Amino acid sequence: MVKVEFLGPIQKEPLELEITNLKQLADILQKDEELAQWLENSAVAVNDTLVRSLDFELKENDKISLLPPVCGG
Amino acid sequence: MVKVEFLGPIQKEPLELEITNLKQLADILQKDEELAQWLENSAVAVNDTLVRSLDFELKENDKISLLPPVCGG
Amino acid sequence: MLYLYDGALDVPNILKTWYEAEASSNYGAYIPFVGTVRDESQIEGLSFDIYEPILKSWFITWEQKAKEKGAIIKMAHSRGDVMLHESSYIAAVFSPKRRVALEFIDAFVEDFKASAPIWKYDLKNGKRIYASDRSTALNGSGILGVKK
Amino acid sequence: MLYLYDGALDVPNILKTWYEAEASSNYGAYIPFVGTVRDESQIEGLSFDIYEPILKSWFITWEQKAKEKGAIIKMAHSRGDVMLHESSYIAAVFSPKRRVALEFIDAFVEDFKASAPIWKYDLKNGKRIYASDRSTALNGSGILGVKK
Repeated sequence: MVKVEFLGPIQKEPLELEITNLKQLADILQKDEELAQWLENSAVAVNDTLVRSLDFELKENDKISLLPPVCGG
Repeated sequence: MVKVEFLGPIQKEPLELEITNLKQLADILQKDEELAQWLENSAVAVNDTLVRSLDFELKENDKISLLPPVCGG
Repeated sequence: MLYLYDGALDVPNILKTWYEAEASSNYGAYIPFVGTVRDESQIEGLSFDIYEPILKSWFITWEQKAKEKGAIIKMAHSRGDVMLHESSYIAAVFSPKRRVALEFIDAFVEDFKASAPIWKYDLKNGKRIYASDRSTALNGSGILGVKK
Repeated sequence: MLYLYDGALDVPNILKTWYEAEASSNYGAYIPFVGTVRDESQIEGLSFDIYEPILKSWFITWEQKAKEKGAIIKMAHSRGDVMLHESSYIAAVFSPKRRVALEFIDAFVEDFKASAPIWKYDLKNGKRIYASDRSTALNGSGILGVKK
């Protein structure tokens, strides 16, 4: 099982999912209409490291974070 | 009469000279061996405005300043 | 060092503390950048969310870049609400010589704006409204989106 | 504004005074540059001569350039002796947005180094030795020299 958390302005509770790669995550999240606006412009981190490709295998207990557009300062 | 002052590290007392242009000033100062090292790398101001050319007429009571290389900060 | 505070920053105190901490480190140049909330668009202030784990690792990579130049960096940022004319952000560089410091503060602040995992909200009529128009998608964003 | 002091600058106090003076001016970015005397070449400190009339007119032209960008500048400099790890120079810019401030502080500090009528001396064994190796001839220098 992996945990998925939604950061900043994405108003959504964390999910716990039985998946083994990010392609599966994309398939699941794309079915959630609330998330449509965020998937196109959010970055993805696995265990707090940004990943740039869906070709990424997940391990048990991985933490996945969605990071929408930022504006510090 | 004009007054000539030497700024910063140029160790020389001010001069009062009866001259009407900067070419005359150059002729006089070039005869001063102490100044040789400074004339090549000093800028000239007349009444606190930098001038870039010897073609500059002087008026009575003008103040001429020699400014050697700078290093503020 | 990275310092996070709840609410507005005490800018004079932070600038003084950092200056004094490096007073004997033999850096010739100290350049802080201070960001202050402007009165514009009828806001009452701004509010910030920070994702600390990734902010900290981003900051560590910049500390390493600074070290390669013989420089050090410090940064302070607010969490939560910061009202008009209060300050929410200070980034600073110390380096032996001025050119490194002048170039580094620019690159550091610009990458902060593009990469730091911080989300900004306008405070308007007591509500917290995501500043989507001023926000920048992180590098690599969109991989979960529908392929076109 | 331009401020000249005898001896070292009280950096925390100057940074605080300037910050507070512009606290309600609605500038989003404040960038001070602080120059500190480094321990190098066995010096005990530095010493400065300033020619104020031309420094003031130089500063006024930079105030005008700042105004054209919607920004303001402030500067403080020491006269006389400043010992190791003390500070002799602060230049600062305030502007509504960060890009103007980041670009302006760089151009302002660099032109200061090239153009401000200030002379620097090393303090060594109690003597004041002109820092000729670090000094820059002003634009237009040499017109009184022998034509070659």
